Amino acid sequence: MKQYSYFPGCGLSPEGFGRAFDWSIKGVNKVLDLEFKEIPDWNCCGTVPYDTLHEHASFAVCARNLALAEQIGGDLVAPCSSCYVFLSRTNQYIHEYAKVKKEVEDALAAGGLAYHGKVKVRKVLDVYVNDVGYDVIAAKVKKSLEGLKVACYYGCQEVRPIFGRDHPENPKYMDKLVKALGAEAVNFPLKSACCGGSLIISEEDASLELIKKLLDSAVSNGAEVMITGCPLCQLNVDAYQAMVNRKYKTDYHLPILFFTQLMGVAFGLDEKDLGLKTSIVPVKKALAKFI
Amino acid sequence: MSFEPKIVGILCNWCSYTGADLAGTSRKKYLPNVRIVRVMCSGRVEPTFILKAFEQGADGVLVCGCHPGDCHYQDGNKKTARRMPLLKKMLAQFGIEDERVRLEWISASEGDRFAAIVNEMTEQVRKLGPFSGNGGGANG
Amino acid sequence: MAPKIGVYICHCGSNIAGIVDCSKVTEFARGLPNVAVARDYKYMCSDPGQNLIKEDIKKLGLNRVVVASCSPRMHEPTFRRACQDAGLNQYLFEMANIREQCSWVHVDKEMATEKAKALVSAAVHRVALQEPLETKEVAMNPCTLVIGGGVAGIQAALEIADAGHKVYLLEKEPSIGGHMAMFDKTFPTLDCAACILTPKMTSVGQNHNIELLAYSELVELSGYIGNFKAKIKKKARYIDTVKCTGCGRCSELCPTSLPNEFDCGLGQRKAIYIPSPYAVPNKAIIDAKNCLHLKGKANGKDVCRLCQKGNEKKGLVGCEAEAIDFDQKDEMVEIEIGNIIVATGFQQFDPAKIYQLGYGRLNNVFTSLEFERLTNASGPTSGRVLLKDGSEPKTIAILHCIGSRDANYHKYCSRVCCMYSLKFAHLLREKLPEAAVYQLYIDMRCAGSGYEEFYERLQEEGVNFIRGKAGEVTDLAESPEEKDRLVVMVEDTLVRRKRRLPVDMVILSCALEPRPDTEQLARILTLSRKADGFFLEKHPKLDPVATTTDGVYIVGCCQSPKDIPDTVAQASAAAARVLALISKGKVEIEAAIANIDEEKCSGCKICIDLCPYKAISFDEEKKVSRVNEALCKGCGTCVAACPSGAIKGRHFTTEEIMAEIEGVLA
Amino acid sequence: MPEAKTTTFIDEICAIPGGEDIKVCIQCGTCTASCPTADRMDCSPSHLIAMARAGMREEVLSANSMWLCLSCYLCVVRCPRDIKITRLMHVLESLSARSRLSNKRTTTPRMYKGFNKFIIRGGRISELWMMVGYYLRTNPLKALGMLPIAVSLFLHKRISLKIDKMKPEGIKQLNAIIDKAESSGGTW
Repeated sequence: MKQYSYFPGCGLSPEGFGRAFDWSIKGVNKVLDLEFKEIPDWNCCGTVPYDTLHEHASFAVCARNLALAEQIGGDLVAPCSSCYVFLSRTNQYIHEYAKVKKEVEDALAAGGLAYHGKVKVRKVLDVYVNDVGYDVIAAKVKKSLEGLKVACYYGCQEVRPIFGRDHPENPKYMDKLVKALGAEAVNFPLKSACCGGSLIISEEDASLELIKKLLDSAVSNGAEVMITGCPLCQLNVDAYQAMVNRKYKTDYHLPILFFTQLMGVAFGLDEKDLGLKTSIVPVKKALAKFI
Repeated sequence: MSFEPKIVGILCNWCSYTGADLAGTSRKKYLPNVRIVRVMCSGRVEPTFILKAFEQGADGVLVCGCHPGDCHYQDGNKKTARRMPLLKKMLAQFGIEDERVRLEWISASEGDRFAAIVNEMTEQVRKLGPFSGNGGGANG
Repeated sequence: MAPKIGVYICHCGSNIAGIVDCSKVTEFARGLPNVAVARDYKYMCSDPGQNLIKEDIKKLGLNRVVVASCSPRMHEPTFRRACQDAGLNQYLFEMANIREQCSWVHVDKEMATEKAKALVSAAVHRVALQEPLETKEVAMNPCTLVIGGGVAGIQAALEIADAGHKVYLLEKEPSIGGHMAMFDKTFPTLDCAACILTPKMTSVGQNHNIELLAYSELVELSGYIGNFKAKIKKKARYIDTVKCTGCGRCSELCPTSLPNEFDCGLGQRKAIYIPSPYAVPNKAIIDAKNCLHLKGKANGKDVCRLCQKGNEKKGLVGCEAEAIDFDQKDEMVEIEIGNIIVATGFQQFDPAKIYQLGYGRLNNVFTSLEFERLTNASGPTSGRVLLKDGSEPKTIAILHCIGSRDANYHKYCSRVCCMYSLKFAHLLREKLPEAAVYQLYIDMRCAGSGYEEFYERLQEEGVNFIRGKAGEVTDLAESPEEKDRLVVMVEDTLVRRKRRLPVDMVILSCALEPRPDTEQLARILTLSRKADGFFLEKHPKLDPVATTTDGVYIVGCCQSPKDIPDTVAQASAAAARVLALISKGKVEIEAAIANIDEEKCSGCKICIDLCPYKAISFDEEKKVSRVNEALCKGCGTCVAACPSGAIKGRHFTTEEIMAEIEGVLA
Repeated sequence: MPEAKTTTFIDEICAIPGGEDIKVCIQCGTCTASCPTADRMDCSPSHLIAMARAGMREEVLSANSMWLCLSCYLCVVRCPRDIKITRLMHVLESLSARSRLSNKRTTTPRMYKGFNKFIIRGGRISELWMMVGYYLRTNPLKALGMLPIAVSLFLHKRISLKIDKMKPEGIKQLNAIIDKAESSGGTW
């Protein structure tokens, strides 16, 4: 069994809005024989707000998690895109800027910790397709999702700014996963466009406009469900869909799932374990054939 | 004042020496600890040159040639590369630390890289301290 | 005779003296062994500077000279000549590089001065042991190889051939002409590319001094300046070029239909075809990958051959010249030449790499080269600018800097894009007066004779200039007027507005980049390349067409992106250099080569396998190795490897190098 | 004396890791052309850079532009000078907040501040309480408008009244780290 350290982040915490992502990851891991060891008493990565208002401490708070992960060993899996970006960015800056390294070391020392820069931060999807592989995943499929039309919504921070894993604007690896599950990935030009992120709160109009564009593009291309690997993307497109309909006089009912939930369905896992009911736009109808 | 290591740089004429010149023409600043000796090809470098350098009080030796495949004489640099491991063994027996001898490929367009390597190696050797030739060496 | 050394420290104005304390170094030099005189002077390379040396040699009877100044790659020849003029063998001269490798790279004056002393001491120690050498002269082979049949290669070949010397013109493709042959007009004069190039192409075909090796590649090179041997592969064209009359009937008969490279795939050709209307040589060629017969032949079947047999049903006879030869094979030829001119040109950047620009994904996004064909009277649309659906565009956007000035692709500016983009705009205004034309640029770079004037002319012609680089091209409409069109996202940085620009056609002004085979060719010719991948010239200012390999020259876009005038100028420059060498008739060969002491040689033959030039042979009678002085290039690999120390690397003897090391540390 | 000002403001920006990129911008506008929210900004990202380099400190730091940055990094992957614009925006946000010039028309700073309180206090975020806090601070009526979403989230077990907190010793350690980091000065 391959082991990783695990940083659920606030979104996937027991009380978090993306907890279904956490549940379905655990379910899928059982099938794929993986173990994610949660970092003990981890803290919030700080994400954009902290980076902007406390840029010194923002590196330090991320480094605390990295230091704790280092003690566990293995790559660190951070499902939330924002956590992923900020944790790996901390690694990068510690490496590139001596002054950042120094400050972070001092700060950690104040908390009785040390980080030696050994932790590689990964995304769940990255681990699944690159460490496990499409063929293995396909082999585990119990109920092929044949005929299901899926829009793969990567979101921005799944592919940016970190390079190497896939094309930063036209990624394909979630599409390939969908194929491995037997379903069809529809053409979705906005696959890596932004959903508004946390600005849904402070810049509602701007964000709603972006969410509408996503829905327009996905539905007009025949998508029956949209999957994503980012809790914030999922929250925005799911929870604010009604608001979009109200504002733009549209009538969208596009279920927004975590890709792990879709995997779980294909692996024949119990829907309760996948938290399908936590979706605000009902998913039952779209997946009726498979559950 | 901190210890200023003396490093002898043996550079091939076509790629590395040209690269070092480029660092100059583009006014790329680097530490003055490396003194360059020019040979036509890194393939000309004899182990005895390196021992001689240490015997004469060098603290490090930097050998540079063209990148593999770019050698002006087809593959002289490969022959150097092949000699290196052997030489390093020998040096170890003389008590010369591995970091004191370095083989690098520098192309004619890599002035910046040459400067960077010089600085890096200088600091490395500075850490090691002066070469005493203890444990033998040519003068031990 | 005991060494009597003169040492000369150059200030190079303030270039050296600004950092290095030259008087201190001179003082130091006076104290060095065997130094008879040491002086410093403002500019040693100047006449008075050189005269200092000459007079001292004569008056003080110096028998060794050291100059501490710039890099030997800069002025070693200058000072060697000075020594020779004063009757001192040039190999008794040594240089200390205290500019490029000292004053220009260090800031601490004290330490720089110390280093300069060390370098001078090294040279003094070394020069004392140096021996006089006689350079041998060998005959210069008057034949020249020109690699690449674009405008650069054509120009160089014609100038040398017209001077009455043999030229082999090597071209990878089935016809010469290169990129220029694909162009419609040329900026800023707007004369038609074909009109000025095709006459040159024809005269290449007719010139008796030029042997055209089309559809051929260089595979191996040996020898040295004046006496190169080149191995060339003539790829099978399945046509007897002697018999073929270029009538083109074979193409009419061929049943296939394939994308035409010459039209960037916008037009069609057959599997047997003549590359272009003005191809030189004007001979057919068979595309083996797509020829039905050759494909069948591969699995033992005899199919098609319509081009050969003709088509009775249609009452058409096949090739009457009987030029078609399905059994033709690649053939190797060896030629001997004295000089080589490399004119391999460039390749266009592939904009499909920039996903957001939609090339290859969205209809009606074209590359600059595709547009050249689209607007060319001999092109697939006979010069009509049409969209994929056959209609005429009403709005066209020309996007600058695609792949150049971009850290993600090429950092350099491709130099010609601004100008050819203006040319495109002019052609569009001319052909589609009703259409709106936009130029999306970062900076207009119009440096050249008549270039800025051309820019102004285009402004007068009513082209819309938007200062901003396109961020994205999309087909996702957000308004009725955008429906079923392309939308270019750009910031008009002069009014600081983000704009969505609805257009019908997008032209991507693509970068010029090194050809993919540049690296391989660099190896065959032992050339260096710059960080950007283009061939490296010997000196960027003073020797831009020569290379570090004597007898090999680089011209045109294989050296860096440039326009046609600059390319032609370089071609002529290289031709002149070659002609000068030919008229001299002789070439000095390196005297600093290996020499074997037969007494010491144990006959182990290690050196023989090591020598990259097969310059060492074995004398079976005496059981010793011997160096062929014409072939040896003095790399010294054998010297370093000889177990019995029998091989001496002249001018780089073990003693000399040891002395230099000793000196540099003294 | 504008000159002096210019240098100091640029230095201020360059002092923060990632800020130094601002020097190499060629004002091509690729960032603006790629930005999903550029239309709503007082001045486009590239304009902001130009103004910063012109030393227009107040104008830059009081603009709403950086507060509209979604951190989608599209500009970063497209920038021909490889400038980390997103980071640059965060740098400007931080300078703006520190110099108390934050734009009044955008409520993002207040949202961010509320968010950060949670990290210090509990080490973790609670979407619900953060939103509640935010709307009460900015626009209580809005809170009512958001009620349906809050409720549906609640009904779907997406948010809870409970706040997920770290263990006390963890929080102590975290705050020790934060205090140390903060103490190392407002600027680098």
